[in-house]
Amino acid sequence: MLNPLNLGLSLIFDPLSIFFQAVIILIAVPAFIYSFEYLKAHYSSKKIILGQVLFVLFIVSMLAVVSVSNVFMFLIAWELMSLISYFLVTFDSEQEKSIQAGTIYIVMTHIGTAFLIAAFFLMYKYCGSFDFSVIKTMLSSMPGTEKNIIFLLLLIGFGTKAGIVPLHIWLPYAHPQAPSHVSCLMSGVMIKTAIYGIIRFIICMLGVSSLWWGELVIVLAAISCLVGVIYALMEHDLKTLLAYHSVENIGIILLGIGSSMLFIKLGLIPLAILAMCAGLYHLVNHAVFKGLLFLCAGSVYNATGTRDMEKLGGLIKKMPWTSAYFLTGSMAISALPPLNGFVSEWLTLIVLFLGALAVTGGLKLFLCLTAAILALTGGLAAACFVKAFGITFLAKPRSVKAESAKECGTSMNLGMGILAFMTVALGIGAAYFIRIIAAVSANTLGAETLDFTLNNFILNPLGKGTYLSTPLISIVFISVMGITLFSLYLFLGKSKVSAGPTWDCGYYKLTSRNEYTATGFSKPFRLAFSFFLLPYKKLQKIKESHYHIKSFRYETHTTKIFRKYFYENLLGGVFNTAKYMRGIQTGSIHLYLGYILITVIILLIFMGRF
Amino acid sequence: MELFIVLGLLATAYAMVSAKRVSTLIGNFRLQALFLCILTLIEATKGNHPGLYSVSILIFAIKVIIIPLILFRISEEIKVNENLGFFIPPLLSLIIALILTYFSWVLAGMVFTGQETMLKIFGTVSFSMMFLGFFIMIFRMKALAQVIGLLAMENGIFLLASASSGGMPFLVEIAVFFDVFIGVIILGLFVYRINQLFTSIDVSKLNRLKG
Amino acid sequence: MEVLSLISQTILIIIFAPLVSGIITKIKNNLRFRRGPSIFQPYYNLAKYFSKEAIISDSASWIFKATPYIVFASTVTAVMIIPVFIGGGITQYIGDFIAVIFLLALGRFFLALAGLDPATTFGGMGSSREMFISSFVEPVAIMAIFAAALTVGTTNLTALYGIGTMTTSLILAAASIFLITLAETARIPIDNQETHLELTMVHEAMVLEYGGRSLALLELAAYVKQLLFFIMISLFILPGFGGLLFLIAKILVLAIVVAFTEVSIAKMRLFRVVDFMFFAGILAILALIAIVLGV
Amino acid sequence: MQLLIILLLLIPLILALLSFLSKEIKPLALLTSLGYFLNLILSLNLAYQYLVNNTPITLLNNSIYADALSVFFILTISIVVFATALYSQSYIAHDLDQKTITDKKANLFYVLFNLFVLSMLLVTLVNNLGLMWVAIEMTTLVSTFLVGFYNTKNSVEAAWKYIIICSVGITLALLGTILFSYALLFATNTKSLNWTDMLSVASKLDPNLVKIAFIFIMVGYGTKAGLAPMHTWLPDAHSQAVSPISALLSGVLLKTSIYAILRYTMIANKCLAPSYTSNIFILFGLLSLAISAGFILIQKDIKRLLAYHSIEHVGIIIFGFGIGGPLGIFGALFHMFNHAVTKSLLFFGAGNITNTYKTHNMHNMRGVIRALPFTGIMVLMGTFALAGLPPFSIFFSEMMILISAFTQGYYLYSILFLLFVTIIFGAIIHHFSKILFGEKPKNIPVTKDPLPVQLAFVFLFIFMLVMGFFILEPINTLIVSATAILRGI
Repeated sequence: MLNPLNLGLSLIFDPLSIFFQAVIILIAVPAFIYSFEYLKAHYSSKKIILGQVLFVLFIVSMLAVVSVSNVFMFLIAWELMSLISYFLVTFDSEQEKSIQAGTIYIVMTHIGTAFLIAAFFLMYKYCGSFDFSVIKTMLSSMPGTEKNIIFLLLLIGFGTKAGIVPLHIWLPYAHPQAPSHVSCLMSGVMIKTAIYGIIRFIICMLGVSSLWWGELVIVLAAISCLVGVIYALMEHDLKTLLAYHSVENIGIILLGIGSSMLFIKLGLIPLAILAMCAGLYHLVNHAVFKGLLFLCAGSVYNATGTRDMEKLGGLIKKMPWTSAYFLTGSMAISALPPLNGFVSEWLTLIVLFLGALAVTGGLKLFLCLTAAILALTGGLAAACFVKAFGITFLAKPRSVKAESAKECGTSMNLGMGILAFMTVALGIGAAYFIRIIAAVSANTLGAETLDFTLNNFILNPLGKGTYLSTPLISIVFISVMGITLFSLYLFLGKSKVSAGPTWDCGYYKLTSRNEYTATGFSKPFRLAFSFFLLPYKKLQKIKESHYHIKSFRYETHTTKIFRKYFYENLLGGVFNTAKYMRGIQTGSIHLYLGYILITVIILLIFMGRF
Repeated sequence: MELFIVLGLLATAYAMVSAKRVSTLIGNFRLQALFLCILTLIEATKGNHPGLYSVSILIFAIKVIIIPLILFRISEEIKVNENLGFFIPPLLSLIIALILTYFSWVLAGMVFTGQETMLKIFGTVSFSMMFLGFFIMIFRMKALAQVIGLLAMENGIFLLASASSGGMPFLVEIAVFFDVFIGVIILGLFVYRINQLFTSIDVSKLNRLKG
Repeated sequence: MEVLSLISQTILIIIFAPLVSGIITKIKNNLRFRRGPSIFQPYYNLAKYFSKEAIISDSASWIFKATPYIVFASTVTAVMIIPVFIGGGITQYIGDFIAVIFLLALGRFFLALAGLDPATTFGGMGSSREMFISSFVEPVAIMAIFAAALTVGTTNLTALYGIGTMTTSLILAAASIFLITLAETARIPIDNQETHLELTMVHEAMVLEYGGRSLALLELAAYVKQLLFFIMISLFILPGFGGLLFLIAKILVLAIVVAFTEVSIAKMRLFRVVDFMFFAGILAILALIAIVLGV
Repeated sequence: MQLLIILLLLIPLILALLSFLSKEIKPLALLTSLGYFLNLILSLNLAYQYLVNNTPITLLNNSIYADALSVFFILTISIVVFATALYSQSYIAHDLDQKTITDKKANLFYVLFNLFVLSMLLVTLVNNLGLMWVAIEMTTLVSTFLVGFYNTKNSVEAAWKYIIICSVGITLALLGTILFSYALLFATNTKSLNWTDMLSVASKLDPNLVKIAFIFIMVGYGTKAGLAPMHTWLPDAHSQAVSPISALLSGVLLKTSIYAILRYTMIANKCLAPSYTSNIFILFGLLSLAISAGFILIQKDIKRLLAYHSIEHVGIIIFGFGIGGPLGIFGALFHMFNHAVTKSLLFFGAGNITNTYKTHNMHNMRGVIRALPFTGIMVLMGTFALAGLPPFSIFFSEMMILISAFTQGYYLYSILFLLFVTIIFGAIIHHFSKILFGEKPKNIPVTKDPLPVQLAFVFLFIFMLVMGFFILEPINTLIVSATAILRGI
């Protein structure tokens, strides 16, 4: 007899897997190029080798996750991926923060995995096999209750990895703490493997059996969007901010996927394909622009040694390339035309619209409100990135470190450049890519391929007379700009511009202390969402003597309600239970002997029950 | 005859429970061992199990003579406070002992279903001896009391073995005796060490390791 | 041919956009029993700005310089999508209703960045407030647009021409868009175009550091955006009547309503804006409910 | 074959005699390592021979009986003992250097060590259940001295608790043994304590009697195996013992008691409905998991932490046996092997760490990877293995047990199992990431591990890692046949 689990390395190469493999490689290559110089700036040569080995292993493990065709192998690859990324999160192993982040990360991941294990083994119980295809055929005859339970288990399990609110708490710790090229991969790709899991296990294998599945996913996605972006707005740490945006974007992706689930159940297959297409397209886009942004944040960290936006500023002049890349990424993530984020967000809105058109009653309203939340998210994201880009790169430097920043070298620039190029290309060439992704989605849903484009330039989802063409927008935009410039020059001549100091209202000198701060920028939002953020202040008077106050120290914080009211209570409960439990082991040998006697007597009394 | 001896065994067990001083405890234990030895001898004379002669000699040598001697020596040498140290008062101890004996009766009833009453009584007494030994280990503070409690448990089991199936195979019997003997010596050594390090053999003071 | 008419339509809108603003100012002043400037005053202003020299802060970067062009271009691109006299054809291929919102967001994004660029407190404050307000505008806009689009079955604006009747939902959506317009065009009660007072400034704070040609372009873009919103509202109200004269009439009515509003109510505190937008949102939701109920 | 077994038992005996007679420590230590290397080869050979013949080996008039289960245990013991012998070589040398122990004491260590191994091997080989009891009691008596080796207050206290509690437990087991023997006498009128005799007529035994007897066996040997709530001696003894001995205690001693329980389980299962033993197993397994989870969470002492982990893993093993099914029992046996290997490795690591940092308190340990690079990495790997992450072998055995639990519909138990394992996972990662990472204190020198220690680590690590990818064929086949035996096929 061989190994009782019958493990073999069987791979699957259907369009869905290939799609995810492509995304992984797409992001991994630039990140790898970037890493050479980035690592050199921080670590010893021994550690660089370790880092690169881990990095490659990380990529391989992610590829394995999306390639295996056996549930148990999937589980192994999944855990390996978590383990390797844990090592990468704790790469700066001297820092307490890294250790803490790593612990939170891997524990949360493991909790998620526990749910996955339960789901997988429940599946195994009914199917008697770990093979994807066997499970798929066997699951069709599964009773509804079990299906619902498996669905919920899978959703929680994958949701933890994806960072769905309220399971997102590890993201803002782990992503910023890893080296930037790793954060790029973690945020860009790793959390997407959870989306892969949701598509593969829930949509492909389990099959959507109730309407509320899709609705639940959409609601969770909408909450994730909002919560993610609101937390991001409050954040001053560049990488933490980006990490919260990952929560938001996972929400947007899941809006697509969730709608797809909804439409599958409703029998609207073309719409389901379109919805999944929107989700997958946003997945690629988010991978690209979030990767880009993390790399840029890494460059900033490299150049200035800080990630705190309040200490940055004016970098656009010191680091022109990085700032240009960051701007590209910011525009894409804020869904500004003609970049890729815009197209996928537009597509998601269209999906919701077409869905609302096709369904009736409360569901119609539900989808419209979801669209509104998506739009709100978009607006808040734009605000957040105005803050992120504006405070970090524009105006005057706020610290000496920022003042002495230098542009990063070729390899880092190349890494960022590739991703920036892809950001633009995915936006302009949207029609071309969407055609491919539509084929992937159709294949995943087992339906005929649909084309959502008019030609290679114009999108036309489901032929409802709705069009979008990023190339046309770009052409119009650029020609309007060109014509304006040209005609102004033609009629009015060269513009007369002279440089001077910023108007200081008669105050003698404006310094960087007079600039608007990130905290100030987000204050309106903090107040508007105070019911959720629960902000509090700390005012400390630093006194020289009893009468004279030398200075004030003012801090404002927000309460992370999920952490405070859920996780801390949970953890506290577990710890308290453990502390009470200590009473068992008091050190008294008499008590210990007593346990044995009592055990014997109880077992003898209840013997019949066993 | 056997019945009297068996009841004697039970009586010594109760005497051990109510004993307040280390020397009383050891004395009672010796008495118990002696009863056991006589019982084994009676079984041997019945001729069913010839190995029992040597076993009874072994009991006499080890349990009646050597072990009590060792224990007495220890208690003299380390000049312990004679008081055993009670967690619960003697009266309550006796009540609990009675409950344990009743429990033993029930247990013996379950073990020896459909057997002659004599066997049931044997069973009750041996279970009682065991549980009372256990009781002494739990509720008496002195290290020596625990050693004796353990030996009393052993006695109970020995009684059960000889009553139910005429004792264990000879080789096993010897090996068990050997083990018990070595065990007592090792325990004795540790009693010395505890006395050395903790300046008392009150094991309730051994509570440095917890949590 | 189609392209040519599209371009001429766009140019017409650009040309007439300042006039609408002039008219509103005139009406406002008349309502206050003042004479007010001529309705062509915006043109005079623009002309002056165009000819003026500009001083650019030395802490500003290329973003600051490029922003006017980007804002202008994005607004004009949005205009191109809106059907005015001509619709369908090439305009509809550029994008739809939703794309208009996103194009305007593009301009706003850069404007907000430009506000932060010259290292002044005012600019940053303006940016912060602008982004704050606009982030609440967007969901309402999307819901209103959805309400309209659900009525016609597509987000393609041209289709709005196709229906000749008013529905409850369209009216509600138009009302909600009107409230948005107030916010987007820096009108009372959200913003005040007429003052440069630190506490109330939003739009003006962002463009405070601008001068000369750049300022002219920004102002022009603002006028165009205003007209764009007016046209959008008029598309919602009695959409079937698409004639040019009728359109002008509708815009004039809107101008009067805006002027009345501005004169009759006071500016809100910044944080009341959320409530204001919530109200607009409720209107939009009502529009959606109307559609669900089939009224 | 018979010769092999005799040799297996002779080697520790000879080594014990040699240690008793010899005065020189260094050659003795080397000789011990060599001896156990030989032992390892012999046991591999035994496994091979067994696989070829596939019949139980009997010796000395059927009083020594080795089937697949025994051979599997012997192999496990040999592997761990060899690594321990290697490790103790430098551990004792270090203690001698530090003058914590004298030469005489080092000699004593080796005498006891060898006797300890001998008694453990005996447990797995004897057919007579009474003698098995004697052998297990012998392991207690011998190892008590090794627990109280340093003669400090703590270690003497631990040793006292160890010997008293285990002796009481063992006494209860003796009672169980006698009841089994009475059941046999009562049913068939034959008087025997041989396991084979008992098994052959097991179905005729009085079920009620067997039920009572099994409870005494379970509590009795369970005490020695470290099942909650009889586990109380375990953290004390394991934390106070000499580190190589902690590895042996945790790695294999606990398992020999489980071996004894298993032997009785086979008899009981033939006589009773299997649900009886399996329910008791599951109860004890989950209780052990729950209690260890709580204590692991708030533990400060590194060796106590590992000791509580042993309770957890014994719980998992017993849970696995309770769940049953081919996969469950396979998993439990496999887990036994994995835990033996991994836990020994970690105790070695903990020994090195406590030697370097001169404390057991984890709050005072930082930056172990910096201070002890090799040990640090090994402990890191061991931690993840112990926590149950792939590619390390424990993951696979845990999963097998879980799969079996799920497929048999023990949902509640499975969920509880998952819950406790997850809590423990969090706790162990929390503790170990704190001590392994970070900056090392200034006063701690960077220490390179001596060669034997490295060898011991690598030896165990290979098993830990390789078994994650594929279960080595002899072990696989052994476990498969042992599973068949346990299931009574």
